[in-house]
Amino acid sequence: MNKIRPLAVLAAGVVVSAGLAACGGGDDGGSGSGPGYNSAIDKIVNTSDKKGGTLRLADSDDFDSPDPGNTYYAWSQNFARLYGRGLTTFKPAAGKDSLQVVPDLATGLGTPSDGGKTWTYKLRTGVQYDDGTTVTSKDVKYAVERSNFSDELQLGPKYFKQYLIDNPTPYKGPYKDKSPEGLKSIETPDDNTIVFKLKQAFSEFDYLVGMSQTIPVPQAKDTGLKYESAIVSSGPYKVDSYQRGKVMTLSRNTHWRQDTDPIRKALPDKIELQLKQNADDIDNRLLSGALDMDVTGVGVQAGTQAKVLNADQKPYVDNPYQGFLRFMSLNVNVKPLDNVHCRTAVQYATDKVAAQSAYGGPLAGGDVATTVLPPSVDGYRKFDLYPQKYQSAGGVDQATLDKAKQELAACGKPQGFTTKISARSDRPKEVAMAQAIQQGLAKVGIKVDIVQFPAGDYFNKYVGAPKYVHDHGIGMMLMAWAADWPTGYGFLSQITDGRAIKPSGGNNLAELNEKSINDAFDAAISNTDKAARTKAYGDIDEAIMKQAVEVPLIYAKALLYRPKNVTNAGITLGYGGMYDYLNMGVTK
Amino acid sequence: MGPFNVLAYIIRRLIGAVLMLLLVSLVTFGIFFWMPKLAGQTTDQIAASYVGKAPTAEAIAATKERLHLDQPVVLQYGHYLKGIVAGQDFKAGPEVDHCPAPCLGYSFRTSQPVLPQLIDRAPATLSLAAGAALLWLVSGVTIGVLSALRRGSFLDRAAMVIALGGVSLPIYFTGLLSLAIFSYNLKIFPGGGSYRPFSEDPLHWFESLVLPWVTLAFLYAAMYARLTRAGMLETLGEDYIRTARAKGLPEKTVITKHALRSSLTPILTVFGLDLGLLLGGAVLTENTFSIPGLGQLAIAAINGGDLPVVLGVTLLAATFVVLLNLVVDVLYAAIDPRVRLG
Amino acid sequence: MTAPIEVTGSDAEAQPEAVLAGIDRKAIQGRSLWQIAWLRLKRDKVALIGGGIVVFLILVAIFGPFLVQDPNVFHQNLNDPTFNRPKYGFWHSGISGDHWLGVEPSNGRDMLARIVHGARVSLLVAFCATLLSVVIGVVLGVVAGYFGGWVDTIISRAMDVFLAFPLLLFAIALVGVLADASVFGLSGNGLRIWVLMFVIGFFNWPYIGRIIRGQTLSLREREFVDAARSMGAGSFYILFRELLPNLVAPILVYSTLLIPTNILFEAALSFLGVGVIPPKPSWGGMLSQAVSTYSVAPMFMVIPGLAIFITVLAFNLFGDGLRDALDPRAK
Amino acid sequence: MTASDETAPAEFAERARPSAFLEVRDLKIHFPTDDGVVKSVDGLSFQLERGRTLGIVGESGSGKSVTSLGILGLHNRQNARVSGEIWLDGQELVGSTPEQVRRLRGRQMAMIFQDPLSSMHPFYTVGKQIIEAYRVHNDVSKAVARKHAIDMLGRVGIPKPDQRVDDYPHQFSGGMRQRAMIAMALSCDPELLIADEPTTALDVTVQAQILDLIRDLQEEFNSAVIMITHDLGVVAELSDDILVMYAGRCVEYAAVEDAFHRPLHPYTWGLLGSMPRLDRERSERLMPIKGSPPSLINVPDGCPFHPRCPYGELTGGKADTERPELRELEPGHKAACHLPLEQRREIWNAEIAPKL
Repeated sequence: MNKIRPLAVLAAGVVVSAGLAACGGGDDGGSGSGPGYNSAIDKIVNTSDKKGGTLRLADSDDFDSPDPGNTYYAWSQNFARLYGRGLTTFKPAAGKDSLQVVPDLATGLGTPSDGGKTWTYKLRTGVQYDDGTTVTSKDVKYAVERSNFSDELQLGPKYFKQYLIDNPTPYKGPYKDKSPEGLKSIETPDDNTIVFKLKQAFSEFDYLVGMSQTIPVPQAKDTGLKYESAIVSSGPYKVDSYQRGKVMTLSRNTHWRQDTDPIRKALPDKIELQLKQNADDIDNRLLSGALDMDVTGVGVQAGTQAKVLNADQKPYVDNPYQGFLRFMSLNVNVKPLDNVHCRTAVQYATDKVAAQSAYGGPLAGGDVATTVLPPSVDGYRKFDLYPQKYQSAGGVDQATLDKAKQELAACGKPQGFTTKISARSDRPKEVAMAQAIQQGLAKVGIKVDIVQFPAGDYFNKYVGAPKYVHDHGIGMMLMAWAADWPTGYGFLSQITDGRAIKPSGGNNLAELNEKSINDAFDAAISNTDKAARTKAYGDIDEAIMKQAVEVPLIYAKALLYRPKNVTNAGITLGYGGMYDYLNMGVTK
Repeated sequence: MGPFNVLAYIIRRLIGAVLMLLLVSLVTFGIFFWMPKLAGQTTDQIAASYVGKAPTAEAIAATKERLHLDQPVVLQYGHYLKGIVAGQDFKAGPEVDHCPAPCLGYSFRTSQPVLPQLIDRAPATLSLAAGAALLWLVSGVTIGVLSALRRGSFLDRAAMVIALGGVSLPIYFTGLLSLAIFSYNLKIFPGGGSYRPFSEDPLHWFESLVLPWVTLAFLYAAMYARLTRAGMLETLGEDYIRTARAKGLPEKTVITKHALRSSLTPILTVFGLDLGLLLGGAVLTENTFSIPGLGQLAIAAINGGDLPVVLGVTLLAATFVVLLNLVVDVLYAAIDPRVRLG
Repeated sequence: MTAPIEVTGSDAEAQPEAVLAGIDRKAIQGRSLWQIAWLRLKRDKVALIGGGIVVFLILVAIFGPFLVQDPNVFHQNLNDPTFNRPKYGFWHSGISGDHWLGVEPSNGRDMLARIVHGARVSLLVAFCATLLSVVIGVVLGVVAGYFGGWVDTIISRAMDVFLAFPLLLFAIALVGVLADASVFGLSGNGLRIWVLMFVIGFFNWPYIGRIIRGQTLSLREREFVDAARSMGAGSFYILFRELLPNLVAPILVYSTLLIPTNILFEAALSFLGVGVIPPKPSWGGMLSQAVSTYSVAPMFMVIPGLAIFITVLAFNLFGDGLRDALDPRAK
Repeated sequence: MTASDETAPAEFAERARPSAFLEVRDLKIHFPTDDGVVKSVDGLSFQLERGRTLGIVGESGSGKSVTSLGILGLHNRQNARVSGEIWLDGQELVGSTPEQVRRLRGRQMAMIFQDPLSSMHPFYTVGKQIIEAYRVHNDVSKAVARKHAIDMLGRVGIPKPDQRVDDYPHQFSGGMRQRAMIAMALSCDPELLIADEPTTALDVTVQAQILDLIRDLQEEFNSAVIMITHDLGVVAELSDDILVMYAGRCVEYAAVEDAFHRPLHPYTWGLLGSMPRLDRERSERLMPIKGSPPSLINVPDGCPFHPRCPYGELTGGKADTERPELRELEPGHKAACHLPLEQRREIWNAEIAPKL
């Protein structure tokens, strides 16, 4: 019932290995005239330049906000590019090509200076809003200010706030601070130039400005929280209406000009997004052709799975990695998991196959994971520090369990120990996963009690607040993670860098704070050599796994349905293994 | 009993209703703010729920101020009440948004005003509840009366067995079962979540509600058949029914004019209560059939700790109950001359 | 708020069928109420069957968990990983000699074991919640009915307020708020079960309270109460020695009929995700899992549904029979 | 109704047609229940002429009320077994269809019930209920019926009947309500009026008024009246004849004079003994009947009264085994007792009468 909402998907990896397609699961090509099972994973299918028609989309829920400055959902970032242009974006392509950052509102990628601490972008000339006014660099600056520094817009990421140099007196955002210069670390020497000044060298800044938060907002038109229903468009489509919980309709922005925009095709005349639709009904309509796309891109419902895997439908199905890792964090400050041997015992004894089944099996759930970085993320290196063997009847085999017991003995807990495992109460599959892990660990005497918290408060109030975790002795925490930008740094730093530990709302649930790892992150992000960075991420991954603080469970995958009517369908890994909406069109 | 008495009575009842709504909202407030504090949560922890993805200390402080969480619960409650009477201002960014009275506040999660959300969701619940109510009232009462009149017959026994079965079935089971059979296998009716507002597509509206109506009505019809039968049998045993027969009235007159009228009046009371409770959100039915009504809204709000929305729904629900009770009582007084409003 | 009418849903339902309509009641005089009730109950086959099932269910709840498999053991080899449903058995139920009621989709836990363990939770919560409702309802009902006046007004209005509350919503909110709390050294399921009992029991008392209040009102005017009062008996004595024994029959009947209501309440809370904490099985929880799988593994929905249905029906049948037999209005 | 009644040959009915206005022959009304067959009326016979009043007395549960309901056909048809004959003005009722009996109800035979509050529909005005009774048997307009209703209310002594006609039963006092009930019963000039404990629910002064009213009206309408009561005083006041019922049967039948002064059944003695008399010394005690009425499911063998009868032993065990027949011992005076007639007279004269 409850779909997984990508909390923070902005990216996935660069290396889409040959194994990826193979992992798609016995591609038999299917029958019928369709392009074939998994065909959109690494190439755009149904390519077309035919304009016209209405693209019909649906969502079982709603935006967090369609305001580009107040959204965190991956699909929303993907979708927002239809009515807004950020400085950069991901290349409209399928597979690994989609991870490439290309300029959008900017004429080229950023020019670093000052050793990577200053980034300069030039804007294209002649880009106009749907009211005919011209986009200026001040609007981009204003967009970043309002999205990162105001009290009102809280839903989006706050990376700019984290990395940009703050004013001498902390900047309070444009709603409170009405001074003309605003945030001094963003400079706009002229209407077509914008300069960002960072606290530290940051080689991957081009990815950051690819977020929807650089989509320009004219200050005069900003209405704060109400802007979501009066968005000013800089993209090929303008927002005709947005009714929360009901519908959003887009039509052509007559002031958008193809000559200013080399990456967009702008094919459909209209785009309609129905909100708060029933998930099963969305699937039925997709299959019947009454709908073109499930906009959230997290896969069909369990009940639909059997239908889409039938021979006649299978050619219209893709089974990509979603850029997520589902894993279990072991908190290093909760006894006895402060002892690496106890953590290692958990690594061996965790029944990952059961966890995989609980999450929907190899197709809807994903592949069993052994690394923190998923295969679709830049820096992924295949290794397995804690090899397990499974019995045919299910469960980890005795030899593996024996290894776990040895580790328990080394930890001084030969009889096992007791702790708690947390899961999000409104995510039944995660709760099922917790039960799978619970029964597996019981075999070596590790007794865990399941505690559940609502997803909305999971990080802010409970497992993301170290004090709460310590007070309640929650040693194991289930979570899912996808990168906020598509590199090893983007993926790993928030969950394993010691400086990402916060009193509340943190994602480093294990509270891993190893100086060597922290330093490795700093070294990597200031390194301008991309290949060197990629290697460093793999090393960091291994270093983390040696600490045994994260138990990787599955590399998430989903069964996506691609109706015949849709043209230019390709899986973008930039937004976590969903279809790229930038150039999607319809045959009728 | 003059019209002034009735008016005075209604006014008195309405004052009582307002008091009751105050109580309901106070309890809701208590559950959300007082209970967590009892359970050991700090104001910062409560506020952390509503901060967004970056709950820094300053963001939490700002949120506390924005949502008035830093004030004592009594003041917050006062603020809420003031909003209902005088409207409320909300800082939406560069400008201040004004929500006119009666203002039920803004969602903690989405920052949307609550009242439009309620108005948006109410038609779905109303469609569901009213349609089902009509169905169960007609079928339940008819079956109950027939059963009572043919007491001990095959019809009676069969109807009562089915009715007892009906009241023993959880709605989410019958709902799932009917979906599995009539929607998934036979494909006669659309599946769960296919609800469309009447204003958009009347035919689809009807189609999508048939299963929920029938499922919900089945449960209540079973209950009403039992109630009606019991009431009818009770009435048929009354002395005045014997008198009516002794007067030589035809049996039909005895049943329709004398027995039915008395036995249906208690049903009316129950009906008022049931319909009132349903209008406030048929939680289980809406959940099972994914109908975007008040019940679904409430569940989502509860799970999200979205107090203003929860308050809005509970107040609306309690209002429905109180108003329908009032209507029923006035009607009752109109039907039964022994009842005096007062 | 002044409600002129005292008939409520449960009051109206409470009206017993006029079993002996047309018969001079004195005809069967001479035997005590309990003897008559027992004689009638013995002849009521349907009620006896219901009672039999009730006894069986109670035995299952008490002893069943010792006889079945471990409800938390996974049998994933029985699962078809592509469709996440059991490989074997009709309708992909996984029913086999080893698993008489089949297995759960995806992880293959034994359904019989989960149903049996679920029965224990369901009945335990329902019984204790009923006990709580009955205690509160009887005490407040008797006090309101006996003392009348402002005491009655306050208690009656309290019942009105309870009846106007969207109870299910409050129950969910309450359970949610107490989700991670640790009270009296209880936490996890230990606490959750107590919370469930409390929430269900506390919200249901007005139904029985109203009935008892009504009965007390009429008993209060009866001669034996006057007699006791004239002999100088105190209120306490009259309440507990004179009134209460005469209320035993209705209390028994409505307690029996409240149990199935509470079973449904517990199942509804579990269905909505605020029941007992997994892996402890609950029937409502299984049904809510079945929402996503009923199209591929329908038996997973049917079995817990039937478990709830049969249990509730059995209690209703027995309760109805008991009511007919005791016929509180005949007194 | 049994099958044999419905298929009774016409000539039999012809031959059996009685001369009396009302004649009940061997009436049995049994109710099969889960607990056994309740023999509420078990072989009752009597006659009644126009203008005469028959008092039926007995304790609660002796079958008085069921008898009256049986005559009117108001017993529960679904669970009652009725046999015997009831002849009203030449028409047999037990074998008639429910519809035929219904047409007679209210018009030819009417009934006054014990509790006028519960016996009138609370939702309708008194006038409306009388009008309804009148119009069902008389094809007249509402206005005419209303006038008749006001007229009837006036005749039963309700002041300002034109105003009170629109009142609801609960707005009447107990006595007024019973008057209204009587007005309703008499609205169609019934030839047979059955009054079932008409005064029990009323206070004493009102009782007398109501009894007077019934007597006056009876004279006026020349109806036959059956007065059902457990109050011998009422019977003495109003009745010509008296029928004492015990356990669904008649144990003594006599003219009022005989019944009070020369009763021939120990049960009647008991009834007389338990009747308070104002003309006696207060110091003398009442003589209540020991024990309680028998279960109508398990009627004792032999004489049903024997477990409570102080003279049962004098029958030499006959009372325990053999059921005494109702025999005419004197002209118009019947009783069902095993004791020799002379012995009974002696006991009455020597032991009972002096104490009354």
